[in-house]
Amino acid sequence: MAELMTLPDAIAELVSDGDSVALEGFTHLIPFAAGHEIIRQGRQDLELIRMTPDLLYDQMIGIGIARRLVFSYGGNPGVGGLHRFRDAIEHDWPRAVEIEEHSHAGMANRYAAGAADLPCAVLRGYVGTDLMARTTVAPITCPFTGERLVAVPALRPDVAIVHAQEADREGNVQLWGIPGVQKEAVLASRRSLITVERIVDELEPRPGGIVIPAWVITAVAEAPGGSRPSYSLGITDRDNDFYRFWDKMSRDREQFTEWMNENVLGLAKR
Amino acid sequence: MAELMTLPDAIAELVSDGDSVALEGFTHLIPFAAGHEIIRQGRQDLELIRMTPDLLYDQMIGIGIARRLVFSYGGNPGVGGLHRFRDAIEHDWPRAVEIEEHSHAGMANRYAAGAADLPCAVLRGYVGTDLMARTTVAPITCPFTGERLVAVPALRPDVAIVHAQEADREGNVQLWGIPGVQKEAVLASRRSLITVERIVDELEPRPGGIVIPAWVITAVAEAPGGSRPSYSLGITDRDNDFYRFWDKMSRDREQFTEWMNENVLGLAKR
Amino acid sequence: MSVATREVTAGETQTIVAARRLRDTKTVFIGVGRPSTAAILARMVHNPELILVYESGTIGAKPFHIPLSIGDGELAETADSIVSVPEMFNYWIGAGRIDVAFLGAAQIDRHANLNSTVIGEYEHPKTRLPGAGGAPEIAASCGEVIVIAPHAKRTFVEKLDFVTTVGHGDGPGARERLGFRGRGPTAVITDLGVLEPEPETCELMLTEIHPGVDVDKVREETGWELRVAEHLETTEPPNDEELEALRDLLDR
Amino acid sequence: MSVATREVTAGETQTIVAARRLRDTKTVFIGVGRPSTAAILARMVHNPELILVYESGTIGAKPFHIPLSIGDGELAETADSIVSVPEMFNYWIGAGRIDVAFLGAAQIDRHANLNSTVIGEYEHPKTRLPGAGGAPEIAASCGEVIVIAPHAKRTFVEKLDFVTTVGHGDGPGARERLGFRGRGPTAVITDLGVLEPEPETCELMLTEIHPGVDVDKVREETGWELRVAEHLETTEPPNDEELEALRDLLDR
Repeated sequence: MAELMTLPDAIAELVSDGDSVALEGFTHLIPFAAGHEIIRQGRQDLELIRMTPDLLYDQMIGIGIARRLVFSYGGNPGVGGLHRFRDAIEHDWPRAVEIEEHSHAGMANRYAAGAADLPCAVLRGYVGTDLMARTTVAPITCPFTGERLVAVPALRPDVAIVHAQEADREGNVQLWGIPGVQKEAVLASRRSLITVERIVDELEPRPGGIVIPAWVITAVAEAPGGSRPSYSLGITDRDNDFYRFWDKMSRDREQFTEWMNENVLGLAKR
Repeated sequence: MAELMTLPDAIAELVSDGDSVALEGFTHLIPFAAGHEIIRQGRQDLELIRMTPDLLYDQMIGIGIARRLVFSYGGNPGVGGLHRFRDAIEHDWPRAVEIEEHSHAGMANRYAAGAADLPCAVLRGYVGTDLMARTTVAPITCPFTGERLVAVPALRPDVAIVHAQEADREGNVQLWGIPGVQKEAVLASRRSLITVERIVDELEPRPGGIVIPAWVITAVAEAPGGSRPSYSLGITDRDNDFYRFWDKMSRDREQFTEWMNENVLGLAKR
Repeated sequence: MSVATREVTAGETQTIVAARRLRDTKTVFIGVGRPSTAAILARMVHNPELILVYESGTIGAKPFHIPLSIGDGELAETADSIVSVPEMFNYWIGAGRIDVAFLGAAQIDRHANLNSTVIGEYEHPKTRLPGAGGAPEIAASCGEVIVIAPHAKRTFVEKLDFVTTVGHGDGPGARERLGFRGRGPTAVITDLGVLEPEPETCELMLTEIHPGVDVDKVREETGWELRVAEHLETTEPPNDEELEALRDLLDR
Repeated sequence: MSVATREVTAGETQTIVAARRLRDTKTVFIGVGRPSTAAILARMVHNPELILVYESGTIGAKPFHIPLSIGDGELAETADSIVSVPEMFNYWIGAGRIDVAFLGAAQIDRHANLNSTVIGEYEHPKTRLPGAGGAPEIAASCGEVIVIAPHAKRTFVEKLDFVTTVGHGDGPGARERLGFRGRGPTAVITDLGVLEPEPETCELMLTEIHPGVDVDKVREETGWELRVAEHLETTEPPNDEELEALRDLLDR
């Protein structure tokens, strides 16, 4: 059963150096607060898995705690590129990061296979692209039609971390709005942490509500506003200005480092 | 876009002799009214596809319009067997019916593959059973781990027919409660008919509500009470007494025929 | 009606013994009939935290009445979460998230393999049964399987007419060879007693006998040379709390 | 502000030309940026029934504002249906249910293949771009693809540094050989004109030029020997209704 913990305790208990960690949330419900806590606790050499790295992984990569990145779209949605992600891949700053990239269809099916505890998933994809030679996919033939398909290996992260709107005191979680791959990520992972905007006495069923039962979750932590500058539908709004600000500010290594020191690590301005 | 039609017009237009037809609904929302209309219009030689044939297919088989049956559990849930289904398989009455049977996991994945328009789906299943030699499955090996898995062929019925609580005037459909494989069945089929308890001006989003957009549906027909003796959560209740009654009444061929004549075909009592 | 006034039936004992098995279980997968009654009883008496999972996709259902079908409205109305059938079999059953599965069958062999497909030849069956349903993958993937069946010679057979569901296959190592994750059948609970696989051979052995039942009667109703445990236990009789709860449940 | 008072920009023409392409389209799949603006404009002016599908899982979204991300709250709040990302790619995109997909790219070649992965070598890129996202499967499965890109020599290249997304591959028959269901790119809409694949060769050919643009300018900004249609059309200028709607949309 899910244990209700403070966010620092949950990160301390669930995330270790070297772990493969999937912080998911497809534009919506991105677990920024949990990612920042991982940074503050100084975790190192993480394998970061996420379809859309977004600003959160740009920060984690820029601060140097990522050893490897598994992803399908490394952009700042609607704004442009991710400068820390680029700097790491283009110039190994602050450290070299190994990458494994897929298409969205491939990543989504990798999570689904993980959630079903199957070793792989089968889809139509990748063929004809240069991606095929640069990532882990394999041809597989339909035994009935002979059609050539592509298999992708299941994702089984050590830890999945997602954010949701609410949980009850037993640790049952409800999220609504764009569900992304959060349920698959939680079910595919060995351990899971779900941060929530609020803890309520009882989950009131809602349109579009997806309930993840407490017994498949390792830990639940209250983190109001924990998805900012992303959003939690019905509770907080996406801070689009921050996404634009990040594009300008994060181009410069020093500015970035200073911003992280002040705003995430809580160190005084030099 | 879905066309709003009367149930007779919809059946006349969508279902032809010899078609493969999937009337789905997992205990909940079984489209009895549509099945009865198919019987009344005298369709013949149908391939009937359904995870749980239930009373509806017992009636369609007993009346002699099924050439072939694809299923995974041919029982009267909680009551016992299906006597017309048994009589057809055991004694070819009223006609011989070819069968292809699977496990629930296999059938569910066959629909999912059909909905994704993939030729097959991969799962762990069937191995070690006598079913494997009696149905269409094939071994397939994970190219990453070497694990031996099983592939099942996609289901692509000519027509899917399901029942839902409501539709709007554009033909967008909303159902809630146990969703079964209805969405997969509709998306896997070449044509689709959704019967609904009521047509409303606007679909009001509900907890557990699944909306199937009008543009993937061929026809929508109003059929209040159209799932009886199954049920439509929140609108009608499951008639458990009828399921018990059917177990007694349907054992006898003559009683069955008389009941169908009176209650489905609307013929006078002899 | 007071408990004392009514004899305990063999069926009541069977249901209560099954319910007791769920004392420390987190999640149980159940079909309809006696298994469902036993699981609901367990929530009432032995394990209020027990999570009921039905193949209709209702997770954490809390029925007040015994459902007739696995998809009755009350299961949907009281569930913590409702998922589609493909999700149920892929993300929940196939992934091995369920601790205990209750299964029934028309035929059981000495290695607790099950037949729910046909009596007689497949092509020309004497009796056509409902078929596999979810059983093959449930028995392969759930943590353990508890079989609940009436104890009769035609049910406990030397050889199955059809292997619908693999229990312990042909004996030790069979499940591993087939790549199954779960431990398979750990008990067969009947109206006469309890059979459990003997560890070395995986052959079902009578380990518990219900009060007032004679061992010869059990042997007689078993289609193979039944082995009996050295220290055969007698089932602890249903207590008043269990009986009252069960009868109240059945009267609802 | 009255339309007359402001010059029509090349970008406005590009967006409006893209929107016009959706006049008879049932469903369009869109990423963010200009494609999203064009699709919303099409719903306002050319095709109020147009169904917008975003890869975030929002089907039938009706945004009043131009979303910054493909997952803005307004898309979820106005959608007919919201599905998970696995369902979006398996049941909706992969199954070929979408008629038209708008895609962008950092590089395009003469056969409308696209690069959004790297400029330079993959191992040591000069510029690391975001990557594939949904593009490869979207381009393979949707009914047709319309590429929207700024017309510049560094974008319209002789050879892609990386093939992220297949348009017409190496020419006629390539898509069939790869088993793709969709027709692939039918147009590339730039700020200078419109390029369409010449049927025999699948090579992009300039078929339409925007008002006031010189053909030599287009040749200059294209990294290969650009072919020009025998009967080169001049784009019908944006009309007042289109301009007012677009500017109103951008001002929201």
